[in-house]
Amino acid sequence: MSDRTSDALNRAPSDVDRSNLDLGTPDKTYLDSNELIINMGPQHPATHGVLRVILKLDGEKVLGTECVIGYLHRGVEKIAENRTYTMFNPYVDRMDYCAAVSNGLGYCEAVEKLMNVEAPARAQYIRVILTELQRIASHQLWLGTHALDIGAMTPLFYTFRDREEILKIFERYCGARLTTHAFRIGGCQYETYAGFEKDVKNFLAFFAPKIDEYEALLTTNRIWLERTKNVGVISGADCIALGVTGPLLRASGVKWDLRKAQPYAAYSEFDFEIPTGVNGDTYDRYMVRMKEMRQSMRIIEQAVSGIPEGPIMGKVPKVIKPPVGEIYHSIEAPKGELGYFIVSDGSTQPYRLRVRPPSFVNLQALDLMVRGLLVADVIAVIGTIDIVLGEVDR
Amino acid sequence: MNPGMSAGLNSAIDAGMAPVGTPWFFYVLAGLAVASGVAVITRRNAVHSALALIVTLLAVAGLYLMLYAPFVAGVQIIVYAGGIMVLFLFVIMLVNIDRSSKERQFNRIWPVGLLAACALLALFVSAIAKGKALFPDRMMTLPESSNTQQIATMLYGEAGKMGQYTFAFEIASLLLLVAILGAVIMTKKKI
Amino acid sequence: MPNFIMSYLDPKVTVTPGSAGNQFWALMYVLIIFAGVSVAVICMNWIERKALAHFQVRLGPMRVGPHGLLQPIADAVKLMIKEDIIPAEADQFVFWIAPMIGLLAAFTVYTVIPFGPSEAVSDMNIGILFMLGVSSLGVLGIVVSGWASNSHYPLIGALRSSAQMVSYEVAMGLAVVSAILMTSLNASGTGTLSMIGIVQAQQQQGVWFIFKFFPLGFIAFVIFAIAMVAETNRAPFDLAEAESELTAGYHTEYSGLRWSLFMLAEYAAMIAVSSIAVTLWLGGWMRPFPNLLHAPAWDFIFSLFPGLTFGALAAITFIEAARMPTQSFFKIQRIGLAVFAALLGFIALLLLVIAVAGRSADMSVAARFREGIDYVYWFVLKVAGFMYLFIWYRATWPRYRFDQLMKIGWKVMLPISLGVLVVTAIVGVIFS
Amino acid sequence: MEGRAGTPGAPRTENRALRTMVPITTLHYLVVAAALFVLGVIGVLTRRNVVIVLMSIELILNAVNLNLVAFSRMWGNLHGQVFAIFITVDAAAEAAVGLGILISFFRNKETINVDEIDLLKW
Repeated sequence: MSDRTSDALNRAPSDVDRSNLDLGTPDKTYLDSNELIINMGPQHPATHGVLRVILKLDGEKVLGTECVIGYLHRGVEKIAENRTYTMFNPYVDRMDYCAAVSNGLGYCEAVEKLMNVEAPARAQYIRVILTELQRIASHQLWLGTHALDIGAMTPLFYTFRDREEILKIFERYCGARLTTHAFRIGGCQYETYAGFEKDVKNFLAFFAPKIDEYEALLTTNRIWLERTKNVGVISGADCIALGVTGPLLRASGVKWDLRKAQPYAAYSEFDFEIPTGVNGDTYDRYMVRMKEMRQSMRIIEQAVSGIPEGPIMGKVPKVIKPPVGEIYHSIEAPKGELGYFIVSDGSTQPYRLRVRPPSFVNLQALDLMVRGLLVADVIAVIGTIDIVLGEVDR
Repeated sequence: MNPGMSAGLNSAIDAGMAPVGTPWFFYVLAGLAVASGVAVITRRNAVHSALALIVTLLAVAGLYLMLYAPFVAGVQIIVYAGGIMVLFLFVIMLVNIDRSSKERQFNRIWPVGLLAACALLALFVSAIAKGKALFPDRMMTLPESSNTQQIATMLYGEAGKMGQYTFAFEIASLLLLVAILGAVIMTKKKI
Repeated sequence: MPNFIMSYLDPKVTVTPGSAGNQFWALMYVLIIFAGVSVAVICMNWIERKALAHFQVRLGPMRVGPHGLLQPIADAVKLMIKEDIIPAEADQFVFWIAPMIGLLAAFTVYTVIPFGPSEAVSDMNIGILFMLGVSSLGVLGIVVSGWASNSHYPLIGALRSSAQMVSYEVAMGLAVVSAILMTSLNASGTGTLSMIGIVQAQQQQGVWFIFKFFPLGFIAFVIFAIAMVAETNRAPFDLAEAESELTAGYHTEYSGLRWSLFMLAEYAAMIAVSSIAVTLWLGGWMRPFPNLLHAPAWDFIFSLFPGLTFGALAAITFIEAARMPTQSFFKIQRIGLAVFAALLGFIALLLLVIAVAGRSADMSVAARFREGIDYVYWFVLKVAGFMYLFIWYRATWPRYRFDQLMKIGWKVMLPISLGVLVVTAIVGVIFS
Repeated sequence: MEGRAGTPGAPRTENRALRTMVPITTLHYLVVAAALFVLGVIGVLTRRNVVIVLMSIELILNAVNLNLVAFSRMWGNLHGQVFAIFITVDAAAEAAVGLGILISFFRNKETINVDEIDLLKW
């Protein structure tokens, strides 16, 4: 409790000192200030993990927020400095555990760029297919938990049932569902299993009507509109100023997607659009992510039908010793721009490895978006920023 | 008393009032009302006295039913117990003044207050004792089933003719409007 | 048999036990209704979990008894065994009395609800007024429970849900007034507050009030339907126990049997409020098209419905019993389900026999019995429809924010219900 | 214990128990109303907590209501009951305004004791 209100409360009123009350002016501070500072988290059902938000409230309205993070800090970047490049690969999956495949892709491509090695075409196609599948899975997880926070229980079960299909494909391909460690520096470790293309095609056919189910349930739902329209509005300029990327940026009208702006892997060979929103509120972010899922399905379709033959591993020495130098390479992860800055001193272990996680940067926008809203909206906004604490704290 | 089944019964009971149900209902309700009335003014904690007041209100509503006034009993339950008491409990909780229950509850001059109240009670008792003869013992019949309709005709009049209390009823609604505005203006921080 | 038992049984008496001054049968009706509502709450508990599950592509309770049929009983026993924690320096007495007030308010409404022209505990001539009054007492239970738990969040949760209930009570009251207005559009020009009177008015006017002056009755009904969902803190308005905001609202600190009292009160209030909606707008115990198709043949056909419904239920249960896996450990469950199916089949048979026996026009006991069953059946069928709506809302709707909820309560529902009231009055004067 | 109402017209000889108990007359209700009134007055005069004072005033108004309805029953017309409804309306208005004053006062002075309210202007 702020000191002023707390000591006023526990002093017995009969001996309220009247000194500051010269009879003329009533003590204004009592009249309008009943600011309340409450703590949301770190164990709060709606903060997607161990985020602690300190809210300064005036009654129900939020005056300001302050995010306290670090509860999940494991020092991944320091560990990287005494691991060889290949040994560090699995660590990358543990950062954004909802989109492990994208993390792996980002890391492998950064190291390949450092060693200016090119993954073969077939490996690049496999990488695109798996990354886009991971994007759909991550958006599904976002939709389920976001809708649950706002009160709609049913989408959670629909999205998790469909996400199961994607995880089955991952499991058949690389043995793991969540922390997949699917890629290696220079290409892919495993050749695609026998029914890979058929499974992916079956998934596309299975998922097309399902996404219409989500839309039918929420897009025209009166209460969903009421809870998301004009909530947590952020303008394009503010996004750019704060470095916000991904669906948040695109929902505010800025058409910036690394898959088109700085094409990596085989993205330049597929045609797909970049959905953007107009007024950057929670509803636009919801629509942008739903459209992104549809675009990902288009990419997967083109990639699966056009997958070339050939080796899946480039010419990479057994022991990876990239030349001295530094590199910054970023990809479009489901939450935004995921960047790797690697400084190599020629040894087998990176001198410094810095990760630019999208959730960490996007979380800065929380305070700007939430100011003036109500407590119930803070939960909706945290849901729409789609943060994963593993990536925020590293 | 069931007017439907035996309308003639009323005339059979000449002396005294035939209250609804048996007479001991009256003693139970009256005792309950007075007991919880005492609890209202003696409890230290504001919420306890609010609950006691609710019990009093419901007991008095029961007495109204015995006095063939079902509509007034219904209004009492809705307006008093359902409305005003919720208001009281809201204020007690919003302003969380239970902290003040630790101080002295009665002001220093409570004996004087008590004395004045006893004088008043003596006055009442003497008035009732002397005036016992004034009250006629015959009770006119009051059909319970059409009570609401009759009150309605008195309030709103019927078939074009203005009722006796229609004008007063409009002023009462005006009074409520003034009260609402007053309460809102006083409690809102920033108008 | 002593006089006061038999005096009410002969068919000539067509008045509810309360107004017939027959305390014994009034007590009997109270017990029947209390048992009926408790069974309904148990079934509602099971149906809600299963229906919600099937909405959400999952199976719901399957483990306790065949298809989870014993799950409500298991819950009840669990809640009884669970430790009943009272928070430190909470106000013992007030903490104990709060669920009682809620339960009292939820159940006293049933004395007024008419399951049939004479199947109600008592026919008060201020029926609706009594109902509105007692349902407003339910708010007190919630406010006091929030305060007694002596901790921050339940207090805010209690204040919020009581503010919500108080504001939607206003809209509900006005919607009820427009329905009562319709009862007065008969020759004598005076309506009635008594619930049985209202249904009889619908019978005389030959139209359910939901269809009277078509858009008006329907709008008033919709307002009541929305207000009643808000009144019982359910589905889109269940802000008090919004997990994502205030842990569990006013009953956070309650546990064990005391908490189950709150749940019982909530379900009882749901059933009570929907039966009031049925009485006021959907013609209470009247079977569909009573005036249109009132030939004895139609009566007979409609009187077969109870038997057929129970027969269908028995058939479904029997098929499920047959389809259950045949391993040894499922044997008990199969037998249990088969016995349950047999029980339902027996009830169906009994109802059919009564329907057939009661066909004779004279006022024999069977005919009176059949009429009673028909009234209760149609009433309960309509209330069950509302119950399913409650579950459907819970599965599909997200939750309103508190200020939106209050905005709708005061700025949308109140003006519309006032408007409907005025227009109904004008139309009523013009037409009658 | 039903008996009485169910036997139309027959002289009530067999309910011996009821005959001895004095039938309830208006005086009984006046006594109860007087008791409630006095309790309300005691509450107003002796309690320091403003909310309890307001509740005592509600008690007083209830006592008045009871009297009115009792007289309405005695004279057999409904004027008393209509007036009781007017008093209930007034009680609601008075409670709303009273509590409004209490809240705005509590927000200024953090106290709701009747003795502390001794400034004409806060």
